[in-house]
Amino acid sequence: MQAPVELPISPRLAKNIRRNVKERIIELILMMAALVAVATTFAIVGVLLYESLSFFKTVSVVEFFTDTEWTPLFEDAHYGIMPLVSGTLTTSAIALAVAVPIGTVSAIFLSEFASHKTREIVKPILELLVGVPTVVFGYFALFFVTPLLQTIYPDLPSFNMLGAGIVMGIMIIPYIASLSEDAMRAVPMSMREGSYAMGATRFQTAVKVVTPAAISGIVAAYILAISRAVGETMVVAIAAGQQPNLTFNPLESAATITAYIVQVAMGDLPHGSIGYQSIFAAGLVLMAMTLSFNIIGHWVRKRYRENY
Amino acid sequence: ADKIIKIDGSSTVYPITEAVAEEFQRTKGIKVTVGESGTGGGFKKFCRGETDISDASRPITQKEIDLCKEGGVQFIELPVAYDALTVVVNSKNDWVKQLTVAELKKIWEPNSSVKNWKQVNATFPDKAMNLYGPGTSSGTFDYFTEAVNGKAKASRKDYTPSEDDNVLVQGVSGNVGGLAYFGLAYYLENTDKLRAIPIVAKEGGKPVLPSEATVMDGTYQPLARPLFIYVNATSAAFKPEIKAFVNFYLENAPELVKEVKYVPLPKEDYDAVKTHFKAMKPGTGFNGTSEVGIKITDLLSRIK
Amino acid sequence: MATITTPIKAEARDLNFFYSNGARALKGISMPLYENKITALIGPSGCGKSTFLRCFNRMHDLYPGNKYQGQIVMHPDNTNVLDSGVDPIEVRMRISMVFQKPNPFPKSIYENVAYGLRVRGENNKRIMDDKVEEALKGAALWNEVKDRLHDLAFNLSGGQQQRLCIARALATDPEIMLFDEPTSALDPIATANIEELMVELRSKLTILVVTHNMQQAARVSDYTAYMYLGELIEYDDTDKIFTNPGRKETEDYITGKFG
Amino acid sequence: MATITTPIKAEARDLNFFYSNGARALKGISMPLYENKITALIGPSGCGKSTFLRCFNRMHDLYPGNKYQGQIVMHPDNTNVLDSGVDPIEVRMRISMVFQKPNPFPKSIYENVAYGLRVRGENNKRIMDDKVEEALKGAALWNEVKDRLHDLAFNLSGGQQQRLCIARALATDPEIMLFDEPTSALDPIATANIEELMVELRSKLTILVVTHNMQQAARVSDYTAYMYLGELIEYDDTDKIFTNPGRKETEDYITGKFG
Amino acid sequence: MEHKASVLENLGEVRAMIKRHKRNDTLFAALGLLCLMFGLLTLMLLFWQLIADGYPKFNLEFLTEFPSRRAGRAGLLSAWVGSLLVMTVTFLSAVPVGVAAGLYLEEYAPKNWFTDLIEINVSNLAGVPSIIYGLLALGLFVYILGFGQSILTAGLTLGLLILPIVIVSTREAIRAIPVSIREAAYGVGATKWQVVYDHVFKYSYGGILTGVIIGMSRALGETAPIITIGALTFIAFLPPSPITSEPPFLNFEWLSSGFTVMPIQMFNWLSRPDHAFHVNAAATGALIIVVTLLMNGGAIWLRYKIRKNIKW
Ligand SMILES: Nc1ncnc2c1ncn2[C@@H]1O[C@H](COP(=O)(O)OP(=O)(O)OP(=O)(O)O)[C@@H](O)[C@H]1O
Ligand SMILES: Nc1ncnc2c1ncn2[C@@H]1O[C@H](COP(=O)(O)OP(=O)(O)OP(=O)(O)O)[C@@H](O)[C@H]1O
Ligand SMILES: [Mg+2]
Ligand SMILES: [Mg+2]
Ligand SMILES: O=P([O-])([O-])[O-]
Repeated sequence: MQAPVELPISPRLAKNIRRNVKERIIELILMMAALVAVATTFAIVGVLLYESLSFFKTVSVVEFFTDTEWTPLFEDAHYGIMPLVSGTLTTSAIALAVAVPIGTVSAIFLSEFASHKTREIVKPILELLVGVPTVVFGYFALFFVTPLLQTIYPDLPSFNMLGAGIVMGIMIIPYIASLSEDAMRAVPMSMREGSYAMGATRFQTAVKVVTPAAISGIVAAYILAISRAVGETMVVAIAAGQQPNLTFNPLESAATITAYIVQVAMGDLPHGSIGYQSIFAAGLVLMAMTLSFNIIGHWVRKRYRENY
Repeated sequence: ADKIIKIDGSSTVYPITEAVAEEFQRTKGIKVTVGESGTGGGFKKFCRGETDISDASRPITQKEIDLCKEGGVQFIELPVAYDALTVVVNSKNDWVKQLTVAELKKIWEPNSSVKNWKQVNATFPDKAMNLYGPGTSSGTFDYFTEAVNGKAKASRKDYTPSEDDNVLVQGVSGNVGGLAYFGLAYYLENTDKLRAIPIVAKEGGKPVLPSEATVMDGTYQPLARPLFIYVNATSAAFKPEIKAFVNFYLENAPELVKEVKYVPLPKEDYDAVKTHFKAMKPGTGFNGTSEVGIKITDLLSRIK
Repeated sequence: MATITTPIKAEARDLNFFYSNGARALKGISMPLYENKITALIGPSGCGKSTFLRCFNRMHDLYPGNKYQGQIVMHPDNTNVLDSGVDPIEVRMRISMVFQKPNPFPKSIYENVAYGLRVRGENNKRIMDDKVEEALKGAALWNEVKDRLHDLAFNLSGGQQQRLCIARALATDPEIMLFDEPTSALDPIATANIEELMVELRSKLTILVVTHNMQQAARVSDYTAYMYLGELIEYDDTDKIFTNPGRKETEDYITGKFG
Repeated sequence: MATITTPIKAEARDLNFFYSNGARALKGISMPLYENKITALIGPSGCGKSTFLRCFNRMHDLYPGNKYQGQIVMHPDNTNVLDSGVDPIEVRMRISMVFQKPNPFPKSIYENVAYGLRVRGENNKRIMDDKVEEALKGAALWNEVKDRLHDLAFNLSGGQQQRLCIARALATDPEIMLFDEPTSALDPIATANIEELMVELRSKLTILVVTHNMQQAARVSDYTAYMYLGELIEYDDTDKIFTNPGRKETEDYITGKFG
Repeated sequence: MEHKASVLENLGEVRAMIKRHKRNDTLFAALGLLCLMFGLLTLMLLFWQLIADGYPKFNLEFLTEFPSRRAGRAGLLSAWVGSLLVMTVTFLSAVPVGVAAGLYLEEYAPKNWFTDLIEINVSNLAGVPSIIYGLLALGLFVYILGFGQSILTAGLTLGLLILPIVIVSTREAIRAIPVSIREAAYGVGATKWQVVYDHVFKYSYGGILTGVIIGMSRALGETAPIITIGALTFIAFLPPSPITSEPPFLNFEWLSSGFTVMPIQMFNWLSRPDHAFHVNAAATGALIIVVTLLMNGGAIWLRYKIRKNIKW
């Protein structure tokens, strides 16, 4: 056979320019759509940074992180973000303390114990919890859970982090349950068969084999749930109280970053004032917190992706 | 485009304006929006020309007058009702029979260290005190701090602030040691959960409960206050719907103010306000400072 | 070697292929496809049969990073279809493909067959009807489906689905048809049907078929190529390969000593 | 036929099996497993080899709706392991299984082997260490892993993983071991290792192995059963099956005429 | 062989142990059920409370009346119409962009840093708290772009909020389509766009729709971002009608109109001193949940139907 030489291209096989151009244009349009996501991120970061920069012209970064009072709207203003951060972290911690055990156990139950049918029915219903407007949960915390708690702690103020945190926990149960269940479902059947074949029971298989195998997915679910809790607004705004309070005591009332933002937004928005800028500075901190949780979550999932 | 009357401002005045707006839309078919950003928040928008009318639970301040000047906004100041700023406690609180202004000051002054009822008055029990009050963009806050602490906006900061008065109601009603202050109407709607405290204006004086009568006869001091609407003068002059709305407001105020549980002005005062509006006299009778216990007719006559 | 009188429809010339991970899956393969003949590719799993087949219609272009080296020349154009100036779409319009697992679209039987025409901008209902009928007849499926052309294709049996895929490929009058283990997912009866069909189709076009069933290669093909580890070990008349292979490796494979 | 002197470890008696969709995957199978012998199951894909194998340790119980009919009797105790009164967990403690694809747990090598003991409530470290070592030696893996017992099992090669799975199954001293195509995912060298291992294990226990590599069946097994479409076509000494099968179907399959 | 008989000899012991282990099974199953029920029962309790409280307002007038200072007369008209219009903008902005972005990422995007950047962005946006979208809207739409506190602003804000949901569900739906279908289409000479539109998009349509519905039901209940743009107002009128009687029959003034939406109206009523309004709020909450349930139910049904119909 002859050695390959460059051959001319017959017109029947040559590139169809019109078709190729059309294809490129379509691709470009689709790409623009994908870029909206990037643009949104940039816009968010841009807006937050822009207003925060004006804010930090008035307030030093050191004061921002070390002052223990947050009273930007009062005559004698203090700009220490820590009281808001402590409120945010405390409510989130309570939420997780509720949601992690219940969510995980629910996930194990759904994935390993429930029949296929139960799972098909229950999982979507559980997901409905995610769709309930958070305002409703807020009032549920204020009018139902807190009074209930007050029968245990009579001195509990009507706005407190405990009630808000518990309800927020209830809200994120489905989130953890659903994501963890997905992770457990992804564990191949062969792994379970291996365990059952050794004479293990369901519980042993679930706890000793399936859960460890799915652990990175489960941990990622926890982390994403933290980020949800940290960013949740209406429940804490309504039920946790709106008084910035540097405390980690769940029985006290305190403001979270999100609650502060809506509280200011509900009042007035004197564009350009320090008060206006302060919600962006608070927003920036919130964004940084959730972003780092999200990144850690993704990292965990990627880094420890199960290689079965 | 459709004509829309835009109103924002005080959450105290909101129920009155809302009632007027509702009736006005029902009878005249012109659209009205009413926000409740608080007196301060309302003025910010008003002075930028974003709204036609601003509700206020205190007179306009010098700062705001300057802002309006900057924004080229002239305003007409119209008192529309009285309110009694009410100090409330939980209905299970059986120890407070009255509070003097001095005691209120002790509680609310900047850097107040009062955290327990005992600290206010030795006869009170050793019970934690939880404070609730309006937020900083609220006219009620300004008025109360002026009347009690002697300086507008001077207040302690470690209390639960909210522009939403119902949050305050909720706070006190769920807390035996709670204390809050807000407009009379919010108290009257919640008498089952809250108890209003009679206020002693001067040491040795008589304790007075807030009510229509004590406001009208001037004995509920220093916490009785007039409520206002501020109308954009240009709008009033050139937009017939604004003029119609304000006239409708003043015409129906006596009835509607009562309905929403505020205290109407005496009839002759409403007549004076109507005349004042007809004359379209811009400006304020307060000169940018707050005054406690002033008469409406005096006020109007100050504006030239 | 094949008689020189049979015209060549296409030929690979020193063809190398690299997957995006850098793996060299084809090593200098040169081989003709004779017109109106069936050429079979055999060899153990992973030897590169599918890889080779998919070079012909530039299927590898779908996945970025893959690299061709060498030529596949198509006649009578005398054009190297791997040339970067060649439009893979045009290539695929002339060289169609049938896959290992039947892969009909979740559309009606009719629409499955008509799709290749629609893609070419054909919209005339009359022409379309004719072509669809012709293709289904060509794929020996017409009688079974003519009364339910608008049924979902998924409702057909596996063998019928595969014939539908052949009809789909036929509808656009391709010059070459590539089959990648077209019967490995089918039962014996369906397999026999497809084999028969391939033999019939030979009169109309040129066929390249990958199979790992040696009996199949022996039954249907005119020429057979034995590949191993990306190399073409032996290419010859099918009869020769199966009765008197030239290479020891081929013999070992054919007699089942290995693989 | 086998000499009657060899004791029977287990036997299927008129066994039928129905998947939850109603498909009858096994049709009246009766067959012995002789003690300390290797029995191989061969047959074309889908004939029910795995289905049959998985009846022995009640693996089908994991999926609701599956139904057994008939008996699998285990000796010397004469227990019908399919009896609804028999706990499948108890059965699985006596009959262990090695799967087609190595499926180690995402744990250390040590913990993988120790798993069966832990499941049985064993917690004594000394006993555990001994048993793990013994099992790993039994699976001819000890020398390769003794210095990294606490490494993740996933870091082993495919063949090592499969031997680990065998060690895991050995650690609990089963009476019967089931292998479902244990080498189909492995390369030739690993395959040879496993085959050797199976032959060694025979002295300790009874083995049932599914394979579709006939050479493998011929190499390792003492008895061979040929299945087709859920039926047991022929069961006999492996030598006999491969040199002089009793049935035409078996012969066709073994000579590669079919399948 | 000595060790062989171990299980048989200790059969009694083994059985006792299995029984013990199985008790753990049962205990855990009970615990799991309890945990599951905890979430479900809470939802039901909440729903029941809202229904019981809002019961007096379950009538048609509630939907045909404007808000009013009199609780008994107050209705949801402006709120549900507002929600509908805002949702329309949300749908029209998020769906085309989200689907196109999903198609791009799944079918077109080459593997490089640029695509990674987009991917990271999408997954991060999915985790950004809704209040942050409110701040974005406040800074960008309300002030910089000057859209004011309008339906357009709210709709776009919620559109951005659900964009990641639409993108992710589009991608998931697309991924369910086997490569073999794409190869089949390419095999007969289809261009990339023909493959993407005729097959990838058309077959994943149902899955995309599920994601869209779930996103929309999330948007329907969002409160915080709407409050942040400052739309907490008394609105007792409807925005200008989008359809007019004269040509061109379409009118876009409604986009710049002020508005209220159901969760905001609910919030507003809850902040009233008069308890009669809390009945209205409860009824609104129940209504939102019912609509959410219906939407989610629809999505689940759709998902179920798709799974049943198409088995690749
Ligand atoms: N996408 C890919 N990326 C990298 N390597 C690949 C890819 N696809 C196949 N290969 C490798 O290329 C070699 C040839 O594969 P190919 O699929 O052509 O074999 P085959 O002969 O068709 O085998 P089979 O009979 O199993 O289909 C194999 O070693 C395979 O592992
Ligand atoms: N879970 C199941 N539900 C229904 N039918 C099944 C199921 N698993 C297998 N089958 C069917 O039962 C029959 C026997 O399957 P089985 O897996 O036992 O075959 P096999 O001989 O092991 O084949 P292979 O060599 O491919 O592993 C097949 O027809 C198969 O389609
Ligand atoms: Mg192949
Ligand atoms: Mg099998
Ligand atoms: O809302 P205010 O009436 O307190 O300004």
